[in-house]
Amino acid sequence: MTREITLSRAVNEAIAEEMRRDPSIILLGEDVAEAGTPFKVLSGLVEEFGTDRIIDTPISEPGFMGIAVGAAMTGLRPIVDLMFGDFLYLVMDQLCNQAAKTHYMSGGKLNVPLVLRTNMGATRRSAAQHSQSLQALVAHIPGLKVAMPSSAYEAKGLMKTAIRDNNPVVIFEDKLMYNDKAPVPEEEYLIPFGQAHIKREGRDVTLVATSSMVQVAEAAADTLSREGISAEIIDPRTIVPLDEETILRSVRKTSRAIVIDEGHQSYGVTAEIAARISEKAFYHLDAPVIRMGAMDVPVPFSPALEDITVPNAAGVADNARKICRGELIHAA
Amino acid sequence: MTREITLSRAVNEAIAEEMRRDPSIILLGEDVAEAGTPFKVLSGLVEEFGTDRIIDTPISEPGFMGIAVGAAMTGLRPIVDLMFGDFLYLVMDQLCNQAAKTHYMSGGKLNVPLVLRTNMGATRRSAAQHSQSLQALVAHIPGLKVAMPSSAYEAKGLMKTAIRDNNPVVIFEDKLMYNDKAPVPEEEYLIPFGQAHIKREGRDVTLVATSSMVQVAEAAADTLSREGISAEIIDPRTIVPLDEETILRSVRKTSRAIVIDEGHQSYGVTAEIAARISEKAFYHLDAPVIRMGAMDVPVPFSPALEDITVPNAAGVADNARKICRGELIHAA
Amino acid sequence: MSAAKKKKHNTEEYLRMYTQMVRIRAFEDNANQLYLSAKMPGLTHMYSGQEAVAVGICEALTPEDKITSTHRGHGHCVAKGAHFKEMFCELLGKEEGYCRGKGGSMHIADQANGNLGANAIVGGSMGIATGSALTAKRLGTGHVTVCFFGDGATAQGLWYEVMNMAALWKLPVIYACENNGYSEYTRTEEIAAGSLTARAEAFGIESFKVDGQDVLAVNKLAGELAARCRKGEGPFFLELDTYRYHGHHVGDINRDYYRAKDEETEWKSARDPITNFGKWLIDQKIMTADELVAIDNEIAADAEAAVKYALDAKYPDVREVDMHVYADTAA
Amino acid sequence: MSAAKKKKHNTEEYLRMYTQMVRIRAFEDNANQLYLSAKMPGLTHMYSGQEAVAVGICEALTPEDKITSTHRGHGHCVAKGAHFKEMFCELLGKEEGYCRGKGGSMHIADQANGNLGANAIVGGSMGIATGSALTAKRLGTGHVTVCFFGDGATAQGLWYEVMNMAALWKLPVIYACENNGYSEYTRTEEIAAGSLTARAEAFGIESFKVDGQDVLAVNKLAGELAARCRKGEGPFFLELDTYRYHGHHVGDINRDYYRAKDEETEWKSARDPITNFGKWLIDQKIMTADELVAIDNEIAADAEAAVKYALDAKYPDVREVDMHVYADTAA
Ligand SMILES: Cc1ncc(C[n+]2csc(CCOP(=O)(O)OP(=O)(O)O)c2C)c(N)n1
Ligand SMILES: Cc1ncc(C[n+]2csc(CCOP(=O)(O)OP(=O)(O)O)c2C)c(N)n1
Ligand SMILES: [Mg+2]
Ligand SMILES: [Mg+2]
Repeated sequence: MTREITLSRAVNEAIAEEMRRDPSIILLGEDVAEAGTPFKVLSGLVEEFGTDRIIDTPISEPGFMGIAVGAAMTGLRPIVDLMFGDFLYLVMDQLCNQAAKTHYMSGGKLNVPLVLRTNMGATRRSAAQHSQSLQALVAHIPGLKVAMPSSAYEAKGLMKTAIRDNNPVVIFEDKLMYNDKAPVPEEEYLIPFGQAHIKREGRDVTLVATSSMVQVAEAAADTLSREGISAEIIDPRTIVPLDEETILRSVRKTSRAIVIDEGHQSYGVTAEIAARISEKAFYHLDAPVIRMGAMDVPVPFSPALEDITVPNAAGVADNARKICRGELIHAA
Repeated sequence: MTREITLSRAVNEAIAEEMRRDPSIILLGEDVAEAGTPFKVLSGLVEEFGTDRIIDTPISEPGFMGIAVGAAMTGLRPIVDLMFGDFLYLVMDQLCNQAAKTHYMSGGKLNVPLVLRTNMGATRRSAAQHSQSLQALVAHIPGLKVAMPSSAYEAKGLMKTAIRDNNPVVIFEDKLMYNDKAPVPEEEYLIPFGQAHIKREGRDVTLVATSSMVQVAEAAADTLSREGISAEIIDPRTIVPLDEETILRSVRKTSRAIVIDEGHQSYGVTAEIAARISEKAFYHLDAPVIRMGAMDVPVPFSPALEDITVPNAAGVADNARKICRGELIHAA
Repeated sequence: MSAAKKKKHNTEEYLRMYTQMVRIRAFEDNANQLYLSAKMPGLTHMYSGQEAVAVGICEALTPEDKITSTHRGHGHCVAKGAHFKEMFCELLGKEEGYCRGKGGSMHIADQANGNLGANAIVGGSMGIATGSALTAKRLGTGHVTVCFFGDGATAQGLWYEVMNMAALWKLPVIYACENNGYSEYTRTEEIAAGSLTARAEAFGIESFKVDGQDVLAVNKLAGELAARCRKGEGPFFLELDTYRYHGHHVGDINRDYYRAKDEETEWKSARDPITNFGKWLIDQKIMTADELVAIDNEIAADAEAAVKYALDAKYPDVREVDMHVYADTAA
Repeated sequence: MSAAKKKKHNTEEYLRMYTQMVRIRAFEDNANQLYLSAKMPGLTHMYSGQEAVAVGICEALTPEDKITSTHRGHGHCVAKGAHFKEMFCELLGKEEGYCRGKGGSMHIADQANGNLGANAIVGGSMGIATGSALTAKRLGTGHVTVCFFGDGATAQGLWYEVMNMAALWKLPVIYACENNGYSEYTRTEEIAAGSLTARAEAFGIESFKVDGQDVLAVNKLAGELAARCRKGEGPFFLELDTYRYHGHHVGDINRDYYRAKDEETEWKSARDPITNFGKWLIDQKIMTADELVAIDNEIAADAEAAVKYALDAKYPDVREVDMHVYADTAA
């Protein structure tokens, strides 16, 4: 049987393995060295690779993001550690105006092989500036790839692929999943980008879910299966590139789809995936595609409010039941 | 007959009228005073309102955006002039972590009444960092409102409403439309947010188009009408709040929809609108909703390439013909 | 003012400063306890040890003057005049909190007393404070704005942008850097090249370094600078040497790997702002030891009562979740 | 080195500097002409007047040393070794351009000669340059990176962030501020408080002010600093006083409202870097006036030929539009 390790450990292993393999990889961010990040994900790396390669930075997100872009253009392969996904706003210029466009603007002559690892996820009582899930923002920008691991297994395999990719890649880890364990092989493996994972096969409804929403979908699927509804769960794993084919194949089979993502619903990830399904599996759909994103509100601090802002298993099961029973969700 | 003025003039008038009405309004940005902005949109304002209210800033987008947030929280009503929409990335933290969330995080006690006026639009040979249409990014963030005027008439009416709104509002002007004229009444008027405009009535297909894409849709509709296809054009005018009802009413009538926006297609504005139509007018649709955004590529400089990255009238007409004829656009 | 009156006046001021410092300490001790006993959601950053900074400065301000605060913001909030009850309610996510529970520790604001809010983005409030000063100048209110931030925040580019504009436009803003020697788990020397005061001076901003554990020194300087701001002589920069007693946040318990126990003991025993000011008050015969203990006890009781109240208070109704996303606009 | 050899050596260097400055001027004159005759798409920012900065610095660098450039980047590009043909092709959006026409004037890059690219975000390349220096340090290449930017760009917070890190990590980077007195239509005094050199010095960065119209002075200083960078003594800051002859961009023709004609005339007649250096070469008997004219003419002919070539060259195939969004990754 494969050993089980935490998502945190999986990320750590992926980075350590790649850094052993390729001396041009460096990692930089706040409190990444001795402290190993506040989430302790990187503990031990500085002991092995030293402070020349595991680099503590001042609290200068735009600055060290820019430095990473320049380092990537000239021969290093930097991993940028952005402590909270909410700080993405601070690095957007360097990420989207510089990193994402350099290869194209140079006519293919300059490369920017860098990884921006950051996190997402609410319900940690961290309030509006430490709880956002901003994957939609970067997914919109051509030139960036975007990975959203849903377990320790994906976290390791996607991180290794990201590090070897010659493009800027943004990886969102769910900060509530760092201690979640999953089977992770001892042997090396990589997970190719643009290949969705059929997490569970099913007949009646397709649940397309990203990151921790895969767990939510699984819990819903368990409930549904007890009621005789068979849900198929698709984890895109990367939203750019998006494995449209696997999603469409599933929906053509089940004729029903629910798309679940923890970013805000409006103008978010669920919109893109739902729109593609509605367009390209139009004649196979028995019911409208249902979108379940986070509520369009800043994340509230109060525990009484925060939990209801994100999709949960009961809500997914409920929606699945409704479309499977042919109930009109909206007076459409 | 109403006089015709340029979009540029309309914006200028709106700001001047509001500044005369309300002394708490200030405007700040780069080269806004004597120079009246590089696009000359604000010419004359500093002569009337002085440098205390029309304020030239250093090239410090995050800084003056932050200053505007603080000024708005304490009694002024700032208009921030962001010279190019591409610089939005630089102000995202102050706009999205601060301005957008302050009212909510303070439990409704602090307000941030500010307007961020900026622009969008490619085909000006300005290359990848001066041509982006980034409305989708801000539309995703709860707490912001987003307006996209499609003519001088809208530009004036929406700007006045934005200035009076007690929330942060982002207005995207199409920089290629500054010299386009439209009839604009001499009398004061405001255009309420969240009220789409039925630009043209039609039977066969609904074209939902934002900003300059309304012109594209009109050109397409002209062509189509000569072929006996009657297109209805809906201009949402604000994408947050979005007037879903008017759009759905139209689609329920025509049974077909094309959504056109100049932002990148993937994870963009067309996704949200198409997803909502597909979900909420599902049983009325005769064909999949077609999305036409800009290509998912950084905007190329070369004239030979740039023009083909954005939706055009021929393309819209083509797609409209196809769905009206019942051709399957995708092997769906 | 007669000498007697002046003495009376000063005594009142001293008492307020002492009281406010003790109130901050009491608030934090209770907040820490709430966390350790798992009664507080999330986590929070303790201000204990830095009391003389917030109190010395805020006592030099009027209620209409503004401050912006940080992730380590309880001290600023108390010092600017907030009440325990609404603060604890906020920390516990209750409806009666200053922000109806929506903000929590990192976003607590008290608009009525001029506190524009804590901020969970390091440096995030530097623009806001400067903008608040722009309002004061434009409307001629005579209000001063103090922007509190940590040594770590000086690494944020935003600061240099707004200092430049504040200097160009002569805005009534005081940038107050609480240099507690650390940002998270990193020593200031490791992340700050050169000199902080020189950075502000390079923009033509008059700068000062002061012992942040000495409430009287802080208060005196802050008073002078606030007055000069009101005369249009701002902006100013203030670097205050201080120390945080707890970890970076309440959960940062084992910190030997980045900070020596001895160093902590040294600051706590030799440089505690409350102990030292208390001693001074006794030395100067302004207060007796017993009087101070009475104050301490009363505040402790107040804090305890507020905690109890907050624990029992109700959460906001779930229907509040999508209220306050947008402010109403008069038609 | 014998005196004769040294003289010869210097003569070659002088000649290269003269030639490179004239090449920049010729390039810009042609680019301006292309714009005025509506043959160039978009708009562009002329470097004319600032030639001694780019040439003085780049002649102190090796081809492996790196530079980052700005929206006003043709001068840097030529100075770092680029060819007219590929440059004009790029400005005209042709396939044979340095960036296959995808970048244009504001994004022209010439990786082979160490030019990491122009940048249309003011200050946008400050991080890139610093990162390039990090690469040099980490890989021990001994390369220096020069970060060119304008006076206006000093208002971007990014600069302070990367200066701090460059200083902490002792990176081999030279920040070269071309102070041409204006950012767009605004005088530098109106947007820059205090002193630029003091701003860098506050981070412990050694700073220099130099006459940017004097190619020899610039070259000498740049040579010394590059050598010191290679020895691990970087970073450095350089403020170069200079002037742009044209408007902010080619379309900025009527500029009386922000800049006096007299001022322009004064700089052009008294401080032109090419004229003055040419005079010096003649005075020193290094070159004759005729020899210089011959050089000028040859370069003019080269430029004209390159323009003609570029005008006739073909555009990229439309199928290129979605190429180069992503780089390939070896499996
Ligand atoms: C933009 C940003 N980057 C990083 C963080 C994470 N963080 C929170 S507090 C902190 C250290 C701040 O240090 P300092 O400014 O000295 O304040 P102190 O905690 O010492 O009071 C960091 C890095 C953050 N909240 N915001
Ligand atoms: C972030 C950003 N803000 C504004 C602009 C618009 N802009 C282009 S050049 C320029 C002035 C730059 O001045 P300076 O740095 O002195 O360079 P110069 O043009 O004088 O060479 C401005 C404001 C921009 N391109 N990028
Ligand atoms: Mg600190
Ligand atoms: Mg300049």
